[in-house]
Amino acid sequence: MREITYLEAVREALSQEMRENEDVFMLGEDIGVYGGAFGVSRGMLEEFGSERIRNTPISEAAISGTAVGAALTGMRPVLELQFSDFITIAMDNLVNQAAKIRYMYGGKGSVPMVLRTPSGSGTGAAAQHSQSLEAWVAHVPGLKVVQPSCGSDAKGLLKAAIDDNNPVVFYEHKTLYKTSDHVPEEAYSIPLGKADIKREGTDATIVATAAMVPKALEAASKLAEEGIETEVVDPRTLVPLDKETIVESVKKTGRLLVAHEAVKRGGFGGEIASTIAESEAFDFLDAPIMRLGGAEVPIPYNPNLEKATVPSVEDMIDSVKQMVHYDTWRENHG
Amino acid sequence: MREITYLEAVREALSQEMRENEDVFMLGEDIGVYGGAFGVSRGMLEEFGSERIRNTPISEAAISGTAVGAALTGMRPVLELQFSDFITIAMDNLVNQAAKIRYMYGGKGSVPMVLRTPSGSGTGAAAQHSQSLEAWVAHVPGLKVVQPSCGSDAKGLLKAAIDDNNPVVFYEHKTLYKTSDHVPEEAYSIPLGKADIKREGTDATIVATAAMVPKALEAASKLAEEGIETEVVDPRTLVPLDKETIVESVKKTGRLLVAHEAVKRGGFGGEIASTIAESEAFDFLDAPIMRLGGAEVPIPYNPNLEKATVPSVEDMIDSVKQMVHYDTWRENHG
Amino acid sequence: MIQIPEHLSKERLLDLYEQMWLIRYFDEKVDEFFAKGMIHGTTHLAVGQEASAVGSCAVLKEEDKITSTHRGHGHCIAKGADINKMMAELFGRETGYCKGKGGSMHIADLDKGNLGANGIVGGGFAIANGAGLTSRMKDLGYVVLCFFGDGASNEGSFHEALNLASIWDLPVVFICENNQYGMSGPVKDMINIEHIASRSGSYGIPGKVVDGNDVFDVMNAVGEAVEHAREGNGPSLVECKTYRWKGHSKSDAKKYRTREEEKEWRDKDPIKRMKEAMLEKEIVTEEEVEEIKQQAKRKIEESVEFSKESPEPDLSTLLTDVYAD
Amino acid sequence: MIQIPEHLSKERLLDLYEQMWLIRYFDEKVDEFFAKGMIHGTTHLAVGQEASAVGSCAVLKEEDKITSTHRGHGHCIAKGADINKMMAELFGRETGYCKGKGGSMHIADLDKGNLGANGIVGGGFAIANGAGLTSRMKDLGYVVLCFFGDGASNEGSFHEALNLASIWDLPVVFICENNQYGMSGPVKDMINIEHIASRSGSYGIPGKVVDGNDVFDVMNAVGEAVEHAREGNGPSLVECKTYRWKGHSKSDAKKYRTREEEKEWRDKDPIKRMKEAMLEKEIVTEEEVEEIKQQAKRKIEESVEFSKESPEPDLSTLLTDVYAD
Ligand SMILES: Cc1ncc(C[n+]2csc(CCOP(=O)(O)OP(=O)(O)O)c2C)c(N)n1
Ligand SMILES: Cc1ncc(C[n+]2csc(CCOP(=O)(O)OP(=O)(O)O)c2C)c(N)n1
Ligand SMILES: [Mg+2]
Ligand SMILES: [Mg+2]
Repeated sequence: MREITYLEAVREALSQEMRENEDVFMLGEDIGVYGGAFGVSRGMLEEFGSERIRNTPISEAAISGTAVGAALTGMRPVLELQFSDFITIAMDNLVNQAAKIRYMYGGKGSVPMVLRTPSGSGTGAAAQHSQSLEAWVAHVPGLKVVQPSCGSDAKGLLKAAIDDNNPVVFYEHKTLYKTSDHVPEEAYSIPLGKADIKREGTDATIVATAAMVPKALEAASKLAEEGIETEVVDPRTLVPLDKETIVESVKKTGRLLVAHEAVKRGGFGGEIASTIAESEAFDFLDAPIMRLGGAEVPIPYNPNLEKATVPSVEDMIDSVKQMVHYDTWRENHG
Repeated sequence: MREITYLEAVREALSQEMRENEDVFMLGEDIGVYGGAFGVSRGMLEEFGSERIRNTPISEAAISGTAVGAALTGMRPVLELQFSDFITIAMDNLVNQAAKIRYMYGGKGSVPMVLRTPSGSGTGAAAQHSQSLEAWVAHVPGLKVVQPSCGSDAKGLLKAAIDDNNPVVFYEHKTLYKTSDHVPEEAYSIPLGKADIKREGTDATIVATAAMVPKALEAASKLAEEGIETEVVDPRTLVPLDKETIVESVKKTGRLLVAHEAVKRGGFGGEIASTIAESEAFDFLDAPIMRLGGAEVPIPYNPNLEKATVPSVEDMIDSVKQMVHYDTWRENHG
Repeated sequence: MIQIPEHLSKERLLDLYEQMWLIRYFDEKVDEFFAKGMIHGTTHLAVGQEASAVGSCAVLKEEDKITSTHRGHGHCIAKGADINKMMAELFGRETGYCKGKGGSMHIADLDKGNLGANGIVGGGFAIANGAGLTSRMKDLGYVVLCFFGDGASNEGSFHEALNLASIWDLPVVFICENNQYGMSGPVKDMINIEHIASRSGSYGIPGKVVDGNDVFDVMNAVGEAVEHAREGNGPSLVECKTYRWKGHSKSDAKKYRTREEEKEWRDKDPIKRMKEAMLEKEIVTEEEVEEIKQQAKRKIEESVEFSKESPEPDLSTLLTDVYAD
Repeated sequence: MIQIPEHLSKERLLDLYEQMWLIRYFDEKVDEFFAKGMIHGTTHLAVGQEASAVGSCAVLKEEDKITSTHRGHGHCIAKGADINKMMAELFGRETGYCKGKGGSMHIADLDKGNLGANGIVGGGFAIANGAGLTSRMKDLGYVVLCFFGDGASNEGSFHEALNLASIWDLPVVFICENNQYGMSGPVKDMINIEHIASRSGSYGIPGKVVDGNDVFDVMNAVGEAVEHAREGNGPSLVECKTYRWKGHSKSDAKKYRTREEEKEWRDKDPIKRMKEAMLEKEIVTEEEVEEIKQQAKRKIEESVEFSKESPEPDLSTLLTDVYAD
């Protein structure tokens, strides 16, 4: 099967949906002739025209609210925010309007919109352009939250997100845009709420999201060299969360490491760890659940500092080893 | 000692600080002659005048940013947002500006501002006026987060918040405003980052925040009637979090229930539960850590439905009993 | 004396007149129940502001849409809502518009084109744009009225939405109900220009000031703006100068304004003015208008009966309606 | 031909002229390093826009303040920054303004009254208000210049802040550097009126359009606005029409504009125009201006040396500076 980049996969999903469904359109800053800040929509203006690839003013409150209103009245808008950090300005429309309308209205109306936005650090864009704020939206009933870790997932999940009748926040990780994998050409859908086991293993489970998935896979192969078989589970969507797959994995391995790039304090890792600890998997745990997350700092500019804010492959290896050798470790440290 | 209400305690702290320190001033919608949406600043315009009790237009983005700019240049603004749900509109100034300025500027400048805002459900104000969104801000490095559960704490914590050189989000729970307790008349400070053990116990620990604290105390006294001694710990501040006090409590009791009103999914309870699970307290646990949080719904209007979204005293009692009888419980359910 | 447009039939006039009374009685009833503690939460009453809601919606077709505000009962009634379902919603009953989940600030009537009240000041601006965009993209020909207050015009969402509507020529009419105050903030302290309508100048769109207590003046101005929009010429801004008679919400000592000012505005009662104009022109008799008034009153009372008899929502509904299938 | 104000001494003129060259060379150097991959992240260059920064800051006193934007190197230099520390920051070095933690979009120089660049479009409006409020409340007498782009004028923060500044009479001058485009969005498609300065009408404050490539025109207009503010008369809006020569940020094919348009604007080079005016009036000689230019170039080159020699920040600094004591 052909390989294309994550960025191309996103564009392909968008284009196929737009060909398929007249109600789907895109709006966002510089998505027209510029092709979007990261180039995702490059060429789409030419194919779909300026009515469906709507270049907007720099007005995140207006464009997010316009998406809500359009969705409520029968369209399927796909909104691009140039950096996920700017969700701060769209927050009211997302949280107080989009997420709540159906419930507030007693089950009438729906808001089938997708907010696509690049997140994460690693490009030197510093504190206001590098955050991973998915925990905020995952905390809000009424929203769904997607974080694809590879192009083939991104393509199928984006179709599912656009076809979904609820507001979906779709995070594209900046550093993944250029990664490639095998992506089927035809349109396909990956259901929201279905985790993927990216690698099977028996000794420990790493639940990793977005850019942490390739790192977890690297950690797993290094650990395998030392005879430790790590299972890597990618939830793919935080909401809905595929608890079952994670529980089953932990029941098998007895050890759980949760790794995300977002700041550890208050990150969604706490939710995953606690959910599993509250589940039937608790009795299968051979070591405490561990979490890796971003350092408790705004993302710094200097590349070395920037890199140090995010969990590394080595951090993952160390954590897994610590869990695997928990009893010995406890004797030495306890 | 005299008893005053939580609301009066907040007002007293504000007034005392404003008398003490010329740089402290308040801004917000309708805080002048109206006295604020909940009446906190009633009478303060008369004492301090309209330059220091600044009534603003309905412009949450402007007033939050103005607070940031004033703080950065030497004032100590105290901003009131009428409902904590409107933080959605102030989010950019809080998160992308206030929280990050010092770090982005390499340790220069500081933003000593307090954002006071009423949160929580229980007043029939429905979906857009009843949320508990403290998990969002607790996830953001650079912010501090306070949630007082009684007037005497509110007074001391507010002084500490205003004296702090960092941006502090100070949540006042609407349903606590009318509660009373013994509040010293003179000004005093309760350090941010110091939990309070509201009741001692040996069999289980409940970590409860804001309006969950009185409920936890009620649950504890009912449990005591059945011979179960519950320790109730109120962290008072989520950031900084007094991990030590919680760890010590759990080491003593062996059981931990975390209860907050905020939606359980992605709430700060996951952070607290995971932090304790990762700590030395893990080995002392006699039962899995449990969490109680708000239902995964926007807050409904109908009073019965509204009530049902929030953990109840009975829920707490049930959870503690389940933990205390974990082994038996597991046999029956497992 | 206010001017009655020629083209309005007696029947239509009485219909509008009844709407005004329905709004007034509805909100006075709600006021009473709040005072008695019979409904909980909070509410914002439009007593005194009936003409801007009725006059604006009077020029709409059934398929046209509106976005409303926290002070939304009037808009809702004027757009043809079922009064029983409205009242039942305030009582938090299962038969209410939102099955008791929304309350006063979240009543919507999508079938009638009411896209909903909104508890967020300024929350409706961009939603109205979105609905207008749908109309344009699907060529549905409908127009959207976006109601908002003087206070809301200081929200950033106002600015962003009017700019966007202008450059995209969206069929949206922005209707400012300038009742002189936000919650307590006097518009004259909060805005440094005389007319909010002048803000249209920032977006290159028409702006017009009307006597918001003259239902026909409102109809004329909004009617023109709606035609302008329907013909594809884009948005307009219409400012209706009016006044709320009651406090901002259920608890308000109204310290920010004088009793004289209140009286001046009460003298400009939009219902009385409409009645007098109709009587003066001898279109209707005293008896006819009195009958309409009584009929409105009865409808409100019936809605109260309906609400009281309606069941509370079952607790099992708590978790439903969060996500659409 | 542009007009040189009488009151400016030769020394002052040459100082301003040097600032213009410093900005141009600084940003051209940065451009080069980005192209070579020697600095990471992103950057926004002000080449072609030097006059609005220099002309605006030229009328300030030392204690006056500015808020800047993502395209902030020019403002920073014009407000008296240390070039070495600026360049070192772009290199991410410990000696940089932010110890390498901020980068291009977050350089601030609080000692010199530069309250900081800002990566959030429209992020500076309200911060400027806050600084202006401090000036008023503490009676410090300083004025704040708030720089922003044409694109930023469509953010809600623009509207809210200008309204607030107006009703509170804050000593803030809002300076729009209208370089005709946001990232790619042409101002003529994004705003339905000719001059952004006209938006002042929504707030009852003065609004003025100037030739942003004429450093003296900028000085005159901003000078007036600053005096207006300093005398307690509140804010103004000044729009400088200008153009950025480079792409929006490091990667930009500039497909949204024509090469002819670019050339037209290059012909209005603000540096060349200033030079020609000074030569014409025989205030300076060709040699003198050439010497200033070379001097600016040398300073930039020195800053590069300084930066290259500066150490990277220690990893131990990662966790410091989050909270103030
Ligand atoms: C974003 C937001 N800010 C503040 C409030 C609180 N609030 C509710 S109504 C109101 C006053 C609104 O004034 P205006 O827009 O003039 O409408 P009016 O109430 O006069 O009809 C305020 C401040 C809110 N609901 N939403
Ligand atoms: C809130 C926000 N939205 C979008 C962006 C992305 N962005 C950075 S600069 C820019 C264009 C800004 O245009 P303008 O205000 O005219 O300034 P210019 O770049 O032309 O100097 C955009 C869209 C941002 N940084 N912040
Ligand atoms: Mg009003
Ligand atoms: Mg621009």
